[in-house]
Amino acid sequence: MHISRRNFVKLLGGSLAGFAVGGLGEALIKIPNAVVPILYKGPRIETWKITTCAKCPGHCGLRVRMIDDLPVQVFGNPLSPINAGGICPMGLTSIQNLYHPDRLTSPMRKVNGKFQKVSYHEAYGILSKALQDNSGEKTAFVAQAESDFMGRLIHDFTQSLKSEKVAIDRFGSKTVLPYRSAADDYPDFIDFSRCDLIINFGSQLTEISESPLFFSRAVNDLRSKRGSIVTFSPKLTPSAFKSKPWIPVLPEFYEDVALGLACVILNDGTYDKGFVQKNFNDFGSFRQLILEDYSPADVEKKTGVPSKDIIATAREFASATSPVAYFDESILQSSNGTRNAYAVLALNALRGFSGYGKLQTREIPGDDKTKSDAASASWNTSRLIGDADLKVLLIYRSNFIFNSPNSEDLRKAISNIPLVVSFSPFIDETTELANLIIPDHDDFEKFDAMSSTVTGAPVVSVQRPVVKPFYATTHTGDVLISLMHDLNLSKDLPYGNYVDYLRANLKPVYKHGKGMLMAQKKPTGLEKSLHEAGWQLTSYSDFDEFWDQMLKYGGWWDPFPKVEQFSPTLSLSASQLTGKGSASSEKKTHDADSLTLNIFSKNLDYKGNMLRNAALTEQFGVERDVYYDTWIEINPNTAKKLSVGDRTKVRVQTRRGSFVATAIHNPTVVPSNIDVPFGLGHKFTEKKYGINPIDYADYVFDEATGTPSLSETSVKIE
Amino acid sequence: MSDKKVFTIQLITLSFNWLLAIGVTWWFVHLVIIANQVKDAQTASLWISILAITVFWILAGVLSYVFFSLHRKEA
Amino acid sequence: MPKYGMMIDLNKCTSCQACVTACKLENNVQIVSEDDAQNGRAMFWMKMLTLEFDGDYPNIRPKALPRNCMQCDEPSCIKVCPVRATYKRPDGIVAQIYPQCIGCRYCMANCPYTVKVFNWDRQAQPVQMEKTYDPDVSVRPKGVVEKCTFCIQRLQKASEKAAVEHRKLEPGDYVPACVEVCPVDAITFGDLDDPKSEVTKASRDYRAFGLLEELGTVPKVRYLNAIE
Amino acid sequence: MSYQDLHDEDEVLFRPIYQTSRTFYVVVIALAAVFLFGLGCYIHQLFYGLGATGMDEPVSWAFYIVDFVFFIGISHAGTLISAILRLSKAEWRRPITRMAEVITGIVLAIGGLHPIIDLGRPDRILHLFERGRLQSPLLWDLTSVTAYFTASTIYLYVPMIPDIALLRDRGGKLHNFYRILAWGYKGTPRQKHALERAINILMVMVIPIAVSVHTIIAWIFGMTLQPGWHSTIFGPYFVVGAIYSGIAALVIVMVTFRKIFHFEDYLKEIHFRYLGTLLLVVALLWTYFTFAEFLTTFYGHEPAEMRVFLYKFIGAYAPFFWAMVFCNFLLPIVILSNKKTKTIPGILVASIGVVIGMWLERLIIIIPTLANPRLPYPTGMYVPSITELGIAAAATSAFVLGFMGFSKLFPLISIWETKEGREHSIHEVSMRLRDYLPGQRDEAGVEASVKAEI
Repeated sequence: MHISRRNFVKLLGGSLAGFAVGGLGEALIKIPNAVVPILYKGPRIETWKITTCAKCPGHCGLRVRMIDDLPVQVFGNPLSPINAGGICPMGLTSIQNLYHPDRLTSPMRKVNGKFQKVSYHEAYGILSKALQDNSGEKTAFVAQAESDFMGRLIHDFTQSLKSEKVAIDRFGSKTVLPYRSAADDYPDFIDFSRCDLIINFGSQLTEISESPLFFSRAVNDLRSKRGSIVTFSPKLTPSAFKSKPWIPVLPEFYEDVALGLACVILNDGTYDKGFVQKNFNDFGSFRQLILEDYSPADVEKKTGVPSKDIIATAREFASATSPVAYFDESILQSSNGTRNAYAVLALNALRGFSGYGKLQTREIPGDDKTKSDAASASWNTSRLIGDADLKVLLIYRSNFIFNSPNSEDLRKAISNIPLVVSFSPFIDETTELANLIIPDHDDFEKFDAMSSTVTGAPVVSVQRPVVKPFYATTHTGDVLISLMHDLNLSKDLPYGNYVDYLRANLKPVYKHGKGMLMAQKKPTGLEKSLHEAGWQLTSYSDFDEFWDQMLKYGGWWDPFPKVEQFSPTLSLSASQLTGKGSASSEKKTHDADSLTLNIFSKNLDYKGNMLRNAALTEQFGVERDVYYDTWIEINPNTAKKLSVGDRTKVRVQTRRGSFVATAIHNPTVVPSNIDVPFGLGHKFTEKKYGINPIDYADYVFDEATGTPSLSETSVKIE
Repeated sequence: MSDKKVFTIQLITLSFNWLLAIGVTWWFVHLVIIANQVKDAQTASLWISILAITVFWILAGVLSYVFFSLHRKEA
Repeated sequence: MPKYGMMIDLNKCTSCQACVTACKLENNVQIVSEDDAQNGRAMFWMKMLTLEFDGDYPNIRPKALPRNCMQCDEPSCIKVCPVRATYKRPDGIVAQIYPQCIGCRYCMANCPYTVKVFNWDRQAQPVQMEKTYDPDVSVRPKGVVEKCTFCIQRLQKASEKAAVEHRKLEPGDYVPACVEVCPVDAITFGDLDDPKSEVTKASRDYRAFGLLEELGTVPKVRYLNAIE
Repeated sequence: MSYQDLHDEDEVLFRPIYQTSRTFYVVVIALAAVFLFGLGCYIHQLFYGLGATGMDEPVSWAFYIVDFVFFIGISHAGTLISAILRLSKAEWRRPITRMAEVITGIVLAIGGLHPIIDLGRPDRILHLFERGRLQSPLLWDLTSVTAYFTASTIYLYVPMIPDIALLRDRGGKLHNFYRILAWGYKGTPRQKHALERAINILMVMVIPIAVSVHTIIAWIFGMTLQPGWHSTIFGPYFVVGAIYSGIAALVIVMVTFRKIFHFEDYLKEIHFRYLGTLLLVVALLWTYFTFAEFLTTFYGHEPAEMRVFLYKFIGAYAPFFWAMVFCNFLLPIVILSNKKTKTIPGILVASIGVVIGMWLERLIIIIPTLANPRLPYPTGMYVPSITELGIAAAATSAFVLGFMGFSKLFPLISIWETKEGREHSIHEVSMRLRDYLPGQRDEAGVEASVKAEI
């Protein structure tokens, strides 16, 4: 399809005229640089390609606008069941990373503290030799892989190296841990077809969650169906706008609030007696503990949450048909994170997890396994500190130095490791410390696949290269697979490269023949009944065709999955709930007079990796009219007490240091909190914009998962 | 400098004022025509033009009156 | 002739700012330097605006809304433009002719919504921005005022396509970038003269309101209040 | 009477043209340096863009427009005052009018350039001519400023012709220059008559033009919908403010030249006292307008208006606002209403205060409104950049340079009017006075005075 060729001729004419008139050394209309060569050479053909976004756990479908085979714009894929045509700022700007001037163009090796370009063979040789010499516990792998297939490959790889030291950071993976240790199953999704109440503990559903775009729509649907959301969170985030009521509470008190809610329900006797009898081991002692220690009045004293809110919320929870007490990774961002999760699990159990759903059959191989494997792994990046055995550290796209409050210690620990290999396509805070970089392709240059069940249906999204790799980069999956071949680590490798690996893993999806490609809207009526009678919705004669179609349409999903009620068996001991005996059991109580630094995240940045992006960096503070700088938000009443004016510079003092930021009055901020956004302060931009607030946070972690607490730092304002 | 030369220069300077008046007139007529073409603010353009053109013509007229009165031969 | 208008449902809006980003990228809006941005020269045609805070803490909600050009039916900006650089098209879109603008900024001073932005200077753009410029949109030079045009290049494309296919422009053929990307379909766009269009239906909703309607600018971008 | 024998008793008025001191050159060089610096600033702005200024969003008009309004306001000194005084036959006007008219000419040229300096694309200025849109107040403004400039230049030039003729007859290096400009004036009764008639037409015409100029400048703001600008009082308010600052500027110029060129004999204390009285009257008028403007705003208490109002009264612009109140209200009224302080230095102080105060007033009118848009955007404080300050300094130095240049070419005080006053007016005024008084009807006297007027 020829598009606006005429416009271009016009543009060219305009610019020539501009040069002729002479606009003070500048053309009247400037043609984009990227366009000029194509304007002369290319036929200006516009095409669209479908792929999948891998910037966050959401896996939204993307439509990429290509002009003469170069991607220029990205929009949402309307046929994707996850985002239905919508797209978030991160996805929109993801294409900028492809053209980013800071991208690594070839493997790099650090010689005398400086990176030098090396050939892939040399870099690969160093890595493979090091792994040959240091298998087993001498090798560790830190990864942030939103693709579960990649996560699984990494897991297979470390397993074949016989190393237990693997930390694969997927959004869901840490959330699985509490489920694994307190229950025997993990829910696949919130069943929005039934659910009428969500009690949300700190999750930023519409911003940073398992699938922000799906949740955005689901939350709106829920509200339009007169369902409601109650949010407990330390900040009124855009996700919490949608809830009624929003109850401000710090993450460290989620546990008490959840158990307080449970107490009311136990008192009222409105819990699901059948479920607790069958599936809640040792329910009696649980009941006793709750009734003794967690009366609403006690909880109010401890957390500052009004007991009438607790009682009202609990009664709402008890009377809802299919309520969900929801939590995700953000609940772990507290010293008692896992206990918070246990408490919420217990609360859910009182209503029999009735809002959660579970897929009956799983045709997607990757998803479940990674989650369970990640759950069993107890190793996390904090264990790097003081690990003298470690000889090789592999890092895949994780920027944990930026995300961790103990970055200084981590830096020291990493500097003691002889070989640190990073697969990041960019230099970031963590990659800076590597000795060897074998850069991965950009997301628009590589094959990958992700599966997801968040919509209530199994979805496999495929990422395909819309453009050939620009530089001498290598798919990390290919590197790992060829390492496994060369090191003879795994006897039986039915695949030669990562694409083969994906194909092998997607065979089951092809075989069972259910579901459809993302080639049309969700079928209804006749098609639905035909499908239920066993007809295939999309036809493909063999696997190769299936695979080609997958690439063309961007994925596969099953619009009519077999779904069952999620009903796990719980075994929660009193010590799990109260944390007796653990270091953090000495609980603080809510103190309205001291100020707490609350680090909040925005949907423009996922795990501190996106602000390399010029457009997002500029946009980061746009709704507060702060640009390229960190700001703090403060309640006007608190500000008045501290005599801090609106939009004035203040010095924020924590135990670890102090920084200067613009104070902005915001009446939605909790009076005892100072809110500061996370994401700025990267050192990899040309100029450092703002500060990284996590560098000023106390070293407080959730013990089980190693998640840093983001809101337990006391702070002073000057 | 001869009287004729001086007179010519004086005439030229005076003609600048007329040039201005005629220029302004031409300009306003042009603007009114354009306004009429694009059907946008015609009446406003018309009235403002009439007002402005009159002012400039009167000014040029007054100056010319002075010029020619001063140069008139004494009877 | 259609009359394009937009309804933004604040009940659906999640303040995700995708429209802000999409607008910036679709229209090749300049990314200004750090100093310029901090001096209030950041250029956004679409911006999140917190109008007010409803209620008392903690039952407080910001009334945040995406604010682009209101595309007034009685625009105050075109009245004062001395060179017809900004004008209203027959289809109701208030557009700006960049090569004609002399940069007097009178339209900015007279816009009650403060939606127009000025190219105070021209900074070198990040490479990744330049490479992903929308090839259908010209890049504005320094010294001119620019504004939201309802992605007029998309209308151009859609009508050219429709002409090639020998058909009339249909609803849905043309939507601005902000409408296309909105994850929750909070923005409805269409022909206000068509009584059956979605946007007309939405504009009759009891929740509908326009910003500063009392000024008589007759904004064609209007909002649906959030249900509380 | 022949014009040749005019020279001796008013010789002091010719002296500045023929004698140039060393200080003059030093001052010229210093001012030229300032002007060149400003020019450099503008060239920088031309290439860099308006980013070189301190303007931002939403304060998209600032220093240049403030200066524009201010300078055009000053320009009312001249022509309007001289026309009104001439029209009202105030005899003490004679040594004043020329200077007043020169102020108008120079300041209009400078002020009129400011909107062009303010343009983002000055290279496209011709678009105004090619595709201008007459509904825009900016074009009204362009027209009226051009008309005012033409009218006031003619109004300056025509009454100057007899003086140029005097200079021509004195000979010297610039003989031909004066010969061209004198338009063959020889002082014949007929020529005198034509000249007087032209002056009469012009002074009637120039008053509405002058009033329209400042009204239209006020309308640039008044026609918008912005809080603090959208006000019906703005036209007359700006005109009063313009006359106010104009008189003050005139006083400053008069005192300066009186001192430098020893015009004590011509610019007597009585002139200043009269001007002081005029200044006092206009000060009260201005105060009345200001009060009316703010009281209605405050009483109406519309939120958007109140934001601007409070920004001025207690907000970021409070220092400027109260400084303005001091300079424009307290200082002149206290000085001018007290006989002891109503001396030349006192009036000078009051005038300087008024000029500063009126500049602040323009600042206070323009920026707080832009800084407080109707929708709640957070805005910072506007701070002018060096470029803007440089150009403002250059504009001021251009004003002084222009005056200095003028003083080297033409007499600063109208010689023939002084002469005329001396020779005819004493008789004419006494005749007129006699007319006013009861019981002294003298038909012949009335006739004579009427004749003299025409």
